[in-house]
Amino acid sequence: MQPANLMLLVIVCIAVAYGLGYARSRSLAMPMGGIRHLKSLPFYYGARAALWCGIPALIVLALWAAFQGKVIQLLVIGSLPPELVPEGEGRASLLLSQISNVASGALPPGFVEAPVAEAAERLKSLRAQSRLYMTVLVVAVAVLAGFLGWLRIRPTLNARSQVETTLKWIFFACAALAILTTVGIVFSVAFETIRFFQKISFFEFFFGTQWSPQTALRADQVAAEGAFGMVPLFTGTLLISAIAMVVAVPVGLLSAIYLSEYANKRVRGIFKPLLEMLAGIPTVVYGFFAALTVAPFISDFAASFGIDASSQSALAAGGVMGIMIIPFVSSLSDDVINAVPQNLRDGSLALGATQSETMKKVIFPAALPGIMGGVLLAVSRAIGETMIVVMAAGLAANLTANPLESVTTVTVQIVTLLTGDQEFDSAKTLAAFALGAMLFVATLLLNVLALKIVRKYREQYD
Amino acid sequence: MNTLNTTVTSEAEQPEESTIPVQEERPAETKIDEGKTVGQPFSEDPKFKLRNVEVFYGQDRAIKNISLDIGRNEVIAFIGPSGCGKSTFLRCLNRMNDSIDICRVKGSLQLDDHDIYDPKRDVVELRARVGMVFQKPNPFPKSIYDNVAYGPRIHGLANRKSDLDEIVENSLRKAGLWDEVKDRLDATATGMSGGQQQRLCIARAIAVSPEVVLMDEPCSALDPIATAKIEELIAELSESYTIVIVTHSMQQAARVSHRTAYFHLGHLVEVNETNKVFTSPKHQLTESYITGRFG
Amino acid sequence: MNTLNTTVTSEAEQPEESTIPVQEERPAETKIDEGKTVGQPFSEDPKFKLRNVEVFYGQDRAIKNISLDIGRNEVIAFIGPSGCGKSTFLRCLNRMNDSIDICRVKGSLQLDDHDIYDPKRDVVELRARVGMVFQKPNPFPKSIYDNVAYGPRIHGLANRKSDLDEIVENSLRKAGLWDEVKDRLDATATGMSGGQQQRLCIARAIAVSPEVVLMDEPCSALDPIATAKIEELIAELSESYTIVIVTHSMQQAARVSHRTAYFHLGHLVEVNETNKVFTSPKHQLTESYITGRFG
Amino acid sequence: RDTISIVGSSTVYPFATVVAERFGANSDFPTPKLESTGSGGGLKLFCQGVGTQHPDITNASRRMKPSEFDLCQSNGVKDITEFRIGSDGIVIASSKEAENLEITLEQLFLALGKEVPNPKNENELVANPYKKWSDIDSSLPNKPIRVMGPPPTSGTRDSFNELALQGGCEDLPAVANMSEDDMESVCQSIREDGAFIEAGENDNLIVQKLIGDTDMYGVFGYSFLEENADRLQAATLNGMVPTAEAIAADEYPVARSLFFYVKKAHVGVVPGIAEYVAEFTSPGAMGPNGYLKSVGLIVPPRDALMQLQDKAENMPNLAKDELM
Amino acid sequence: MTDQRTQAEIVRQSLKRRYRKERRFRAYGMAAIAIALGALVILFADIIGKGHTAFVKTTITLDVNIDGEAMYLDDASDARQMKMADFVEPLVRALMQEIPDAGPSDRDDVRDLINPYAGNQLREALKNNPDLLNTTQTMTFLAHTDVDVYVKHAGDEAYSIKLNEQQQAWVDQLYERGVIDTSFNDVFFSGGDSRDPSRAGILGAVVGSLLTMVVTLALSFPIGVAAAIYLEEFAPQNKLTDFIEVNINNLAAVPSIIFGLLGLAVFINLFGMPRSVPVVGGLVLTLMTLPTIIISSRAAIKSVPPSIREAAEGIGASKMQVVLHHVLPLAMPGMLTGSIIGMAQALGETAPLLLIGMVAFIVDVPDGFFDSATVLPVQVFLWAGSPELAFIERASAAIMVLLTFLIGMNALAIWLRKRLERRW
Ligand SMILES: Nc1ncnc2c1ncn2[C@@H]1O[C@H](COP(=O)(O)OP(=O)(O)OP(=O)(O)O)[C@@H](O)[C@H]1O
Ligand SMILES: Nc1ncnc2c1ncn2[C@@H]1O[C@H](COP(=O)(O)OP(=O)(O)OP(=O)(O)O)[C@@H](O)[C@H]1O
Ligand SMILES: [Mg+2]
Ligand SMILES: [Mg+2]
Ligand SMILES: O=P([O-])([O-])[O-]
Repeated sequence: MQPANLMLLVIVCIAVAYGLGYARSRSLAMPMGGIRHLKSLPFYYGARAALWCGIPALIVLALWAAFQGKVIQLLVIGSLPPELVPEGEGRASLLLSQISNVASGALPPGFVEAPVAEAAERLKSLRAQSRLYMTVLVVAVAVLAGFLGWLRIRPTLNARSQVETTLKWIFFACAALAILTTVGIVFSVAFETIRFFQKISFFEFFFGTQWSPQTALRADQVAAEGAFGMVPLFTGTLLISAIAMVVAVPVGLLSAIYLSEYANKRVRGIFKPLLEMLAGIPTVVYGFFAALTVAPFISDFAASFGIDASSQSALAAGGVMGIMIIPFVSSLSDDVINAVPQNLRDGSLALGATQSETMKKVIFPAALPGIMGGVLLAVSRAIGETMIVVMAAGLAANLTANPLESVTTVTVQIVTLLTGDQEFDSAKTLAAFALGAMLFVATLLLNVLALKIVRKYREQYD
Repeated sequence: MNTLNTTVTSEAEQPEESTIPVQEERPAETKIDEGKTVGQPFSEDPKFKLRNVEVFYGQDRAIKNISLDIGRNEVIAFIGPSGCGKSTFLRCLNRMNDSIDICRVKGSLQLDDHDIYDPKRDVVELRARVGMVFQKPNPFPKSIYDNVAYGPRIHGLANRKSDLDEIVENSLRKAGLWDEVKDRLDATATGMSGGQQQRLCIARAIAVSPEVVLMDEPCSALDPIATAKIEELIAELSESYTIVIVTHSMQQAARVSHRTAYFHLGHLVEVNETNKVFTSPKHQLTESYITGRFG
Repeated sequence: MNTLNTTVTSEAEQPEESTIPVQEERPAETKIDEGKTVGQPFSEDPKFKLRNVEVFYGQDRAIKNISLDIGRNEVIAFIGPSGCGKSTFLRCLNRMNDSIDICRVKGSLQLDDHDIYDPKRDVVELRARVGMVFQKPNPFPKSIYDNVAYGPRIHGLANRKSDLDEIVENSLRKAGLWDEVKDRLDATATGMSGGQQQRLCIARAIAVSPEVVLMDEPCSALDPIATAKIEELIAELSESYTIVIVTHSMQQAARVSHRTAYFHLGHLVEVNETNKVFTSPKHQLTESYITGRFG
Repeated sequence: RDTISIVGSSTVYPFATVVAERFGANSDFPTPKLESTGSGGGLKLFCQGVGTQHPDITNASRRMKPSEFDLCQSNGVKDITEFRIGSDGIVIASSKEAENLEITLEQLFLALGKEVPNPKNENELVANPYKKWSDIDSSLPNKPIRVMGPPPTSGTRDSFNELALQGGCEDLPAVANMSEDDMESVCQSIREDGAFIEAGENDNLIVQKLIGDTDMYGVFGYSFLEENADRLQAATLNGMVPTAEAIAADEYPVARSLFFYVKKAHVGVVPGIAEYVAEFTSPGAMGPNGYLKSVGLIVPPRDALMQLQDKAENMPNLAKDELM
Repeated sequence: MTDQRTQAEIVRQSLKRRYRKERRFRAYGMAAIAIALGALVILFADIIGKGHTAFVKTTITLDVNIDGEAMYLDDASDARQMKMADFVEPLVRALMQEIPDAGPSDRDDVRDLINPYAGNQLREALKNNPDLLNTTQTMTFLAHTDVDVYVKHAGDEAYSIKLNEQQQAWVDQLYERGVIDTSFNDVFFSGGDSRDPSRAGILGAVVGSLLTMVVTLALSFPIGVAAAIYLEEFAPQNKLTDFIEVNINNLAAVPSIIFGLLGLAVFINLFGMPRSVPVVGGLVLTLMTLPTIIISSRAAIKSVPPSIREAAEGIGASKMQVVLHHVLPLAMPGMLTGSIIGMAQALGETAPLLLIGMVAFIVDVPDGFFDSATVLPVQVFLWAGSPELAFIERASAAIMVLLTFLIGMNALAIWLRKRLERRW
């Protein structure tokens, strides 16, 4: 039976175990005068029996499914004539791939050596056997464990707490998994970064103004010696982010103010989701728009004034990125403005202030820290944005503040560095991880700071 | 106009050993006639002249046909159980209800014989004349000085810095806060104690020289000492301002007001001189309330 | 044991025209001895026997060495100013404080001579015996039927659907709600009025046949009419249940309870028969409180 | 694994994709999967070892280097077959709206070399001082030098270094009496001061960026020029315009051959490799009227094609000597 | 009193100026919204303008004489012969007949009007029904991409027409006669990627996206919700939990490309998983969406009012019962909306997938989680990078499809939130 079908069968077993456990607990309870004399509800006895039945069976199934491939491979290879036994892992994987391709019919059997064809037959029969054994074993385990669980049902048994404890452990396992994988993975990037700094000095990376990471691939190749100064990337990133913020902050803020203070409910109900739609559009679409529509437009427009603008001007990428970020600024500001207690608003209005006076003189100053936090969050977004800049920003690591020139960013370079050569043995590929780590740290700091500000600001009113 | 017969249902079950003394003479009125108010709702020299006021929140009628005069330089207290419409009615007087989308006000409301709800009426100017102090002290997160100067500034009441200084000082003096804060006018207002904050809010309100001050449970967030200070202040202010105060504490109403109005489920049941209301209420509901049989 | 001398700070400022009558004889006690309670804290046939109870929130001692008996089928009211620890103390009685991480309970608390805070004690069973009704009505967002049936279901009190139906009907009847809702048991509970919701919560609590019902300000979110209904209900329930009720309304305490306990800043200052507490309080703090001098 | 995995040159990529797609459409085998990694990157992946996780075929726009051959050998990739699939020229292109370059290889070296002879003393090498093309020769455009080219993983880059730069530098007096190694390192070093911009392994990207930027020149294979002939123009190098004929006849100074390499250990294991190679080398694809011609391949002459087909049948091993 | 009068006067005088300011401020707000929405409209208009033509294909309908001799084929059931046969020839002949003024020397020009893969269609037809050999059939083929571009974009500045004058004249002629025609482009929805724009479709990318999303959803939703429940309801409140909370909040804001780096370093290089496959893509996107789902689930759990918890606890429900009976059902809408939004983000995500090889040229529609695949946004990226304008057209169309999905998902989330939102 296929693991998927077997899974279904196990589920059926679980259901049966539940039913039997439920029934048994009820029948135990009846002579005592009703289920109120049981320690737990019949449901929990059933669930407990189901757990007893299901957990071991599923563990066996998972283990079997995980290891059967390896074991079968060993068996198949072990039974090959000695001259065919491959040396090395790569060869083995090839041979196995060949055998399984023959077995699945992708390669004609006549095309390969006889022992391989035989091995393919063996593979088929082993797989069939494995499936049979697996089915028998899993069902046996399910039935046996389920029976044991069923047998141990007593009115005094606290099935509820057992079931709940198991469930709690399952929840715990999920939480641990979610957190450990993420944390563990962060460490692995840190690891590559450390390797990078074993090759390139800290000082050069942080303060160098030269970025030409494309070092020689082979010993006998002549290429750049490699300059790993991230300053131009960083300034490029900042330039584009700054342009984005110049677009996003006023537009986002003013829209938020308008929507939260002036617009009536209906208008708000229409425009807010529309604005938020800007955040839902994939960045690749913005990149497409920036590269194919906005950038040419800007360079043509500039040319009509006799100004020279690069076709990958920071302005195009930054401007489009700003549009993308508008909803971040606006919804965060909206939240913050709404969090300013109504009584401040009332206080001002009751003195005879107009709405805009109230907004400008009371609410905005009060909300400013929160808005700043929101803007910082948006900045961290802009810094980490990839697709727009990959598609619309340049590749040249120019050190410039002219928005009409082309600059490159940290994220663009990460992508560029990792296309082609992906062996983690050169400063070049490792540099991508170092850049990634810097990006990670920078956005992290911004976020922590922003969250701190926002939270502190909230506390002020709570 | 339909007549609503509300009897106090809990009366039957009232435990016998109630310890609150009961008036000897039983009040005459026992039911609510919509639009009819027991006592003296009208006055000779009214600042506010309110007739047949109704307020709706969407479909709900929160204020049911209330007519009332508020006299010049009078302190009137609104009392009544929670949700009876005291705040709602109060907020009609300077149109603070405008900011609630679903709120509609009907009837005639006049301040000095000018209609408050006239569509052409300028709310900003109205509110400059009818100031308001809220339940929870709500100083702006600015300096003490800026808080008080805020109103005069936006209205352009002072031409020079020295004028402004004077207004601020006068207002703080009137609010009885000057001595406590004169050395730290630049400190932020949110750092003050609750009672000080509330007095600051009063100072802020009177800085624009309003004619009327509305107060919605101004002491409910304060401790007894601060409350006493505010009450004292109200007594002083009553010399130059008309004051309307909502309170949930009958004791407070008794202490500070000239007249008291008792609200019940959107009706204005009884209005009278304060000591009359508390010593010989004319309406049975009023009596039940002030003797603590409900609420 | 340290002695705490608390005098009523607001006394000096108390305005003269207070209208609440004052007792002729002044109470004897004027200070709080920790652990000492004026009046009759103990009873002969106690349902709860509480000795030297202290409750900490982290470092803060919210309940300070309180000893009290709660008699069988007695209605006892807890009164006192806000934050004095009424709710905290109440919630010890069915270990609802367990879910607050920082809360620790010390002392001996016994229900029918069994320790409530015994680590081996099953909280689920305890709470099935000691039901609770909260300040704000909190029905589950389910049908009326399911609300009442929830407790019996999780405790396995009914074997058959018909048993359950019976329990639900009985509970709703006892809560005086049956006639109002019998035709719409499937309607969702959140659509009912506040008073109905609160009665539903009481029905839900008594559906698991508890021996004690704890009520934490059960009427504070209700209008007077609904309040009256609940009070009526409490009177009926007191025949078969022990009831502990926290209330901020002295009038309510006076109406419904047999004994009244007055809390002050975590101390149990005075416990006595209700009419005694209200007519001749033994402690000066109690007197100040019931005459409305603070709180 | 039952799908052929191909990596390597971005120059060959457009041809290989067409072949792969045809192969998938016209045979029962699945369509091979292609990734454009650059010749160097591809060979590196290719030589990483045998086994299903390593690619079966790599494309290259230059010949395998002996060092790469050694890498292959040391990783157990012993038997490799080489296919030379036609010629290609490296072009220096710009948008049609830009000023076209007419340049000699020497001038090109002066524009892009890292160290060039001092304009005042031709025997001394100094860091490249030229900022504008016209600084080198007044006949060149009065524009900043900005050239976008491939990174070192690219075969085009290698060929460009060897053929164009070294071709323009070898005869300079400053390097004339250097050892061969030193000369190589001088002649093949590209300046790193921003005048030369390393784009990734995406020639299309370079094409796109050129179209919008009239100051920029780009280095890539001839087929990309032909594909975009309506929008791009090519620089004249040593007086030669890159045309199919000139490249095929090796008259264009930076003409080179294109290759792909097959890992023989994978033939017969991953289904379809032999058939794919056969399709690639069939006259329908590479013949004088083959479909590869229409996508810009400069196809090999008839006798070379015949040899290729023989090779496809026999798959002879590549020997290191051939690469020397 | 007089003082008050003058005050009132001053106030009244200041009003005009103040109301002007008020109006101006309002106008700024409206302008801001107009700018934001204007950008949205321009973006949409631009993409629709660029892409709507991709939904139309150009076809040639011919009476094909399936002449065995011309095709070197005398038995269509013989697989060997079929392999060698020339299927293009009959098509060229048929088209030559439609163009009387084309002489034998124009053969190549005529052939270039037909899609290079048109022969495959004929082969399939013969394979399915060998009896068609030596009959005449009316068949509809795709036209060559150049013809497609000419028919759709003749006269459009942006497009360059690659047909020569002669061919253009023929196409005009044939178009008038209805031999060349345009119809709904089903190929776009049923094909995989192709180097030939007229044959390129998004099915492969859509299926790839689907497979990736299945992996992401299957992992991130249960794990995220379970983790949120544990953290919110069961985890002891201590420094560690705080740390985890901070961590998760931060991970939600980490740039997506970092997750690509992680995927490359961990799944591919460390665990040796294959490149370009949906499983790895799904895992990477799971890591990316997990924090989002955990955060929104925790927020949803938090928003369940404590009164409900207390109510249940007061009756004697155990912690787990409170969670499963009350908290979870009430929090579910919030969790679902959070998850849908997380999934929508994952669906539109490109950057991390570039690093794990999902940018390969893959023609076949993937049929498993371990089959090489690409996803919709990456397909957009690939096409957008192609110099042929016919691909730009398709990239725009693919964007339209992608946006339809995303707007659908977001609308679903909004609807769910509106529908199931409860107020206490
Ligand atoms: N913004 C609003 N929208 C809808 N109904 C409202 C609103 N504000 C008040 N109400 C309703 O109007 C009625 C009167 O409310 P109001 O706040 O005036 O009562 P109140 O007497 O001030 O009570 P309290 O003593 O609790 O402040 C109540 O039933 C209340 O529910
Ligand atoms: N969860 C908690 N954490 C920390 N301190 C608490 C908590 N709950 C209550 N307290 C503190 O314990 C003290 C007693 O609170 P409690 O809620 O018991 O008072 P109360 O008498 O019920 O007041 P109220 O009439 O306002 O309900 C207060 O000082 C309060 O601040
Ligand atoms: Mg109010
Ligand atoms: Mg309480
Ligand atoms: O063809 P290349 O990508 O190696 O230049």
